[in-house]
Amino acid sequence: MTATPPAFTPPAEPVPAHGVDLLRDMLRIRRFEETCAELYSATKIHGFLHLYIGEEAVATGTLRALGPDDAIVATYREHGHALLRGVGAEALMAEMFGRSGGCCRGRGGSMHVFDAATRFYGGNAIVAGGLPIAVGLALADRMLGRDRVTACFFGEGAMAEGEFHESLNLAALWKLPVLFLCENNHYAMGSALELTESETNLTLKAASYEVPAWSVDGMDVVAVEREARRAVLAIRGGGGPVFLECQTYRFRAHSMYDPDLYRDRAEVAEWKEQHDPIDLLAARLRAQDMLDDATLERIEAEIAAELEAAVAFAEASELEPVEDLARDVYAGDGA
Amino acid sequence: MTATPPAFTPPAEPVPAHGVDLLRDMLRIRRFEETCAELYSATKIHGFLHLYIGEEAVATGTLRALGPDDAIVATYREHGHALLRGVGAEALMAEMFGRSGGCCRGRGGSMHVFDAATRFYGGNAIVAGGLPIAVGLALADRMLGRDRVTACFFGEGAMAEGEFHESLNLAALWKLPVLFLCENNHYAMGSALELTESETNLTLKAASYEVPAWSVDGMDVVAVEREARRAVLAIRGGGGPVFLECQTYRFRAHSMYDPDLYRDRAEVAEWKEQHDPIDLLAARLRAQDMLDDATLERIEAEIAAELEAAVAFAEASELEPVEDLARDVYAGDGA
Amino acid sequence: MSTEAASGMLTYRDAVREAMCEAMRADERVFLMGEDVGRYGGGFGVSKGMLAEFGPERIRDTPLSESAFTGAGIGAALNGMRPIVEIMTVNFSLLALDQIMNNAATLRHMSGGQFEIPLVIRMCTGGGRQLAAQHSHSLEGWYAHIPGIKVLVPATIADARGMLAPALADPNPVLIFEHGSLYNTQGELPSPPPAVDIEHAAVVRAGEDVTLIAYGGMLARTIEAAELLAAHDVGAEVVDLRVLRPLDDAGFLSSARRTHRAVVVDEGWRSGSLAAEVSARITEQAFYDLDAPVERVCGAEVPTPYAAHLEQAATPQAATIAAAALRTVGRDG
Amino acid sequence: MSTEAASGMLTYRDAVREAMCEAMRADERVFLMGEDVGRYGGGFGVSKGMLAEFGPERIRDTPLSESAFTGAGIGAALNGMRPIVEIMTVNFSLLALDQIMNNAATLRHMSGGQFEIPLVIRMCTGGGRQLAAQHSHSLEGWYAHIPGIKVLVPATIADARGMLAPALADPNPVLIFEHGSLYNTQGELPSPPPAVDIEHAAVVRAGEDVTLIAYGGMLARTIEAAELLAAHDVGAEVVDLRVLRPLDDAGFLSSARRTHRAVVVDEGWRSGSLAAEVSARITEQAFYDLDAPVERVCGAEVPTPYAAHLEQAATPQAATIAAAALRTVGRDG
Ligand SMILES: Cc1ncc(C[n+]2csc(CCOP(=O)(O)OP(=O)(O)O)c2C)c(N)n1
Ligand SMILES: Cc1ncc(C[n+]2csc(CCOP(=O)(O)OP(=O)(O)O)c2C)c(N)n1
Ligand SMILES: [Mg+2]
Ligand SMILES: [Mg+2]
Repeated sequence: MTATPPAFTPPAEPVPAHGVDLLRDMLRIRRFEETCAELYSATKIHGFLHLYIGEEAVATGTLRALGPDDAIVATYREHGHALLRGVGAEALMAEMFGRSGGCCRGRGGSMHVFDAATRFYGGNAIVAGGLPIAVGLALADRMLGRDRVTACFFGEGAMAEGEFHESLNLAALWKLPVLFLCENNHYAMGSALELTESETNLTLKAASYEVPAWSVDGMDVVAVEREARRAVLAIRGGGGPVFLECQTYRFRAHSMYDPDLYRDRAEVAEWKEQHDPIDLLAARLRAQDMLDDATLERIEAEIAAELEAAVAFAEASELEPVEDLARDVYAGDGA
Repeated sequence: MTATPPAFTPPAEPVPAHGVDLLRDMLRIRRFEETCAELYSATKIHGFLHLYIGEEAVATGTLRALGPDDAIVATYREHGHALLRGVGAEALMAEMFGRSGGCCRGRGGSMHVFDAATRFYGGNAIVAGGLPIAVGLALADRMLGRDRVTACFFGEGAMAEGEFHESLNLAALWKLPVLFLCENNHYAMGSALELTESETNLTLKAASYEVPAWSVDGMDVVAVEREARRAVLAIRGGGGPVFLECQTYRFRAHSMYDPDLYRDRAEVAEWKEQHDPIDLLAARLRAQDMLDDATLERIEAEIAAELEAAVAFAEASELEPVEDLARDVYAGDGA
Repeated sequence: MSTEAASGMLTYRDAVREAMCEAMRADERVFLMGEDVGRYGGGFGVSKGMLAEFGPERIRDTPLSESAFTGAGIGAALNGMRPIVEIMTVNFSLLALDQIMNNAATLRHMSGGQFEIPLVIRMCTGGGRQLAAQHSHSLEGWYAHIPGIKVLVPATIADARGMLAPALADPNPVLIFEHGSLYNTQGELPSPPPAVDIEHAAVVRAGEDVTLIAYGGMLARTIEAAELLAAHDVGAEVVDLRVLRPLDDAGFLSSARRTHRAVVVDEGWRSGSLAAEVSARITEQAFYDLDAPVERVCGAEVPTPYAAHLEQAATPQAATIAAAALRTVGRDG
Repeated sequence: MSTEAASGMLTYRDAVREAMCEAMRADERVFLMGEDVGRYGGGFGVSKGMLAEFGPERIRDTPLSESAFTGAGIGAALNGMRPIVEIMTVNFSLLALDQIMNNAATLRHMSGGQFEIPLVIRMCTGGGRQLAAQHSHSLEGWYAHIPGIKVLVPATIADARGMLAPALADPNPVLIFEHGSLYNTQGELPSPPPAVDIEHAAVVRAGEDVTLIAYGGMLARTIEAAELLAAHDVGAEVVDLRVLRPLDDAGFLSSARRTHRAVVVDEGWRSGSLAAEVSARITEQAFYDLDAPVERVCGAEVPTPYAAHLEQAATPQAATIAAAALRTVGRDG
């Protein structure tokens, strides 16, 4: 077994008052993506599709720590982040369908979700390619005297890329308000972390830039939110960037193309059965009498309705006119 | 003052028996480069010319630790390394003159000295561009079961480039026999280290790859040789790469184009007066009765003769025929 | 081993894999290195099963670090090995471009001919699979600008199978671009597979009226266009460039001189495309033989959109190729 | 400020600096970022003195990390700033190419038009100074292949002074290539300096017999060639392309249609050069007006050698340009 589940102490703290909201957020991601997987098989969605199932606590906990003026830079595994950030399920689903009603009018697809209104800067399919952009967003905020944080998500695989290092150095040197969020799901496609990094303690790499860095159990949404808030507080205080590693696991294959032959079945099973962030939170909520069957059913029903509407919207959405092909290659020549 | 001279304890150890050889090596570099500077002013040498004056102890000490089968990858500041490695002063000088008698037949110039016979792989003018090549050279040696080390020189400025990190990770992950030699002269062109790295303790960066890393006073040639031997021994033992930081200082400007306005005069003066590696070694040799004026004069005379011959050779060397312009763009179509 | 030709169906993907396996069996110095070539079997499944046969030293998974592992390929080639570096897709090769242009392509000349760099770099290229703007580039023509490297574009099963061996035997760095939409195509090859050269363009269909010049992912639809043209009584000769650097001028000029008309098809963006180079060369060397201006049918100048209908509109199609050919013969189609 | 034209001599270097200073004084959002732009004054001295006036926040020295600071420029441009990123030389821009092609050029289209990226990237380009293979590339024509960016090549003091303002005002990423051999050239400019556009090619010398098309570092020697041709009684019209992307077709086509002959001059390697694109466009749009094939005079296909005589042989010279022009008029020179 290469990806050992987190060795964090079991959560002692009580689930906070908004615990059910956290559960709803995670469920929205999961059901959205399950629907996507079905629609992919039904050839409604095409191209590469990377699912976040299993990792929901990371986006859910971290995004709660951000305000509406903060910015987000994500990866190709970003449906969940976009959804929780406020990109509507309809616009998101229509994007996957390649329709004009999509948040990028069908030009981006699953890997390239953008939303200027919520300061959601993608959706980058070049591993580590978003990090320099996050640095620049934060630089602008600093130079313009704005009190904003840029949260930059990336996988642990991105940390082998030179751009990770260059970006950390720049952000640290200039004390920029960037929250570097490593979604360590232990694999980069088929490559386990210990086969791609000589030093697998990832926080040491951030520390070698004097960036405060720590890890959290990425399957415990309450802990993720708590640590993300700590990090954001430190950043808003002007202390420069923070690196937060969220240890997590993807329950599905890397993408819909991946037969997932490189992971031990037992390993996958253990993570799914014992570390599902939704199950874990639900159990804690029930134990604290914050959740009952009726509530859960209501939430599921609401989500199902939301998704049904999203799919209907996507199905009904028009294709972009072919004459608009070259639109928006340059600003100023738009239709 | 930004570049504080090394805080190493004063050398207690006696200079070893070959101390005069070390002095001669350093003097060869210095006189060669002083000659180059003159020839540049006399418009015999063109393009960019980066002098190593002040840093001679680094190449001198480290190259002593290598065997004839080992490989070297250097930077554009590599005349000294080439000279001591065995590229003749004549071929080296003719290269600077752009003549057919040059080690690269005039195609490389000052920044691109290569010599297959001594396994001298350049001469790279892209900062950090040589590091991946060094990794590959070592990889081949490992795969072919050869007991060889690849020594890779680079400036501290190169450590901000992504390629440095990617290369360290590869070498460490695969336990390759690479000696990473950081020539930390405290400036990358006009940029002092603390203005370009958030964490100026460079060994921490190597350590974040689990690469054994330490620093040495790069103005003390005896110490440099000792530490380089330690490093090479560890590498030959199969322990994987080592990172050795040599703290040094360039006494001249970055290149012949540089008016050197970014360094404090007092700082430069202090380094020159109190840390000149040649002066320091000469003083120790004299204190140990290993050097007298006559010996020094003889060495200087030998070097002067060598250089005179080199310049004469370069002057006399033919230009490559223009018809051969496209020669050696591809193997197999050579004249 | 029998010299008699048996035959068998295989995919383009299989052809590349077989070529690699053969090379690795024959020469200990050959190894494959890249992201996920081992346990995963390659981003596009090309190296599936090779780890089991050759082990992790020779089927070498790398971290995500295109610049370093490409540079490591250069270093290993300089030092006695015959590396095959796989860059998962051409889009990621931009991260390794400094190593390719400033080292692989340059070291030999810059050193006055002291070094050989028998390195092969393979990449998946091209669009057509709804992978959107960052995963759909066709940059092989762009790479062909760089002196010091060779650029191969196998468009057929035979070339996918046959080009690797001469590429590995070549003392120069060779880039091989495999079009992603070809991996699943099938074809038959005699056994042993025929040797191919990596110097010449090939006439893959004869015709008298117009020369259609294509390569890689566009070859099949160019042949399709030739068939559409046949229905219009226009005889189209189809040339597969096969090698983009150095270009085999004679390979397309003799045809263009004979038909007096040429259409160059290129999936890459039109401005600065390889098609522009081919067009310029035809003009330079066969101007007085031309009855019509050389036409180009290229990729639209947009970052490739995700939506299928837009991506299709951005890419040369058999119908647009045929229409261009009809223009050269003075007809509207 | 007087609107009357006074005049003053200045270098190309001064012109770029003045343009930057003016922009920074006028707009707080403009800042300069790159390696050694501050304390060192710029690798080629372009920003000398600017740190003193604008301070280290706005004249921002970066570590050696081309990809990150170029990407940071993109991010800053997305978020309200008007960054000028200086990449010391085009050779190092390869390290930032992923950011340029996959982000700067692409984000707008890929997001369905949601973002503007008012970013200017300046670089020094070209050879001619014996800097050898890794420091002498002419890649501006190559960059012009990329949709989503604009590519400017100021060849004159007026353009060096004038192009920055419209580039900064442009909501698209704009790359400006300054030829290293031009920095020390001198010229006179009225005060205030004339506004220039970044859309059109310019006819800089009139002539009837042949059109010489050039840009950047090759413009001066193309004009020299025109003078050589005058001595042969050949009237050469010289067109300065000025903008390599989007190319101003009309700017060179009308001249070529009139003279019926064209020579395209390009310091870049010949295969896949910008000159090929210009040649192809002339053929496509003015074929029936041509009396001779379009000629190209390009850089030799070698990594630039250090030795002066070899470098010179690798680069278009006035004499070789003139010889090509003479061929187009059917004379041997
Ligand atoms: C520069 C680059 N190289 C390779 C790829 C192909 N690729 C896509 S995702 C991926 C793995 C990334 O792993 P990680 O960063 O851990 O993110 P995860 O997919 O696990 O969320 C790879 C190799 C890419 N998209 N970009
Ligand atoms: C990739 C790259 N970027 C920029 C440059 C321009 N440049 C040449 S040397 C240099 C400084 C390098 O400093 P360092 O690595 O410390 O070496 P030193 O010159 O001090 O020996 C710079 C910025 C370059 N050659 N390569
Ligand atoms: Mg991962
Ligand atoms: Mg330095």
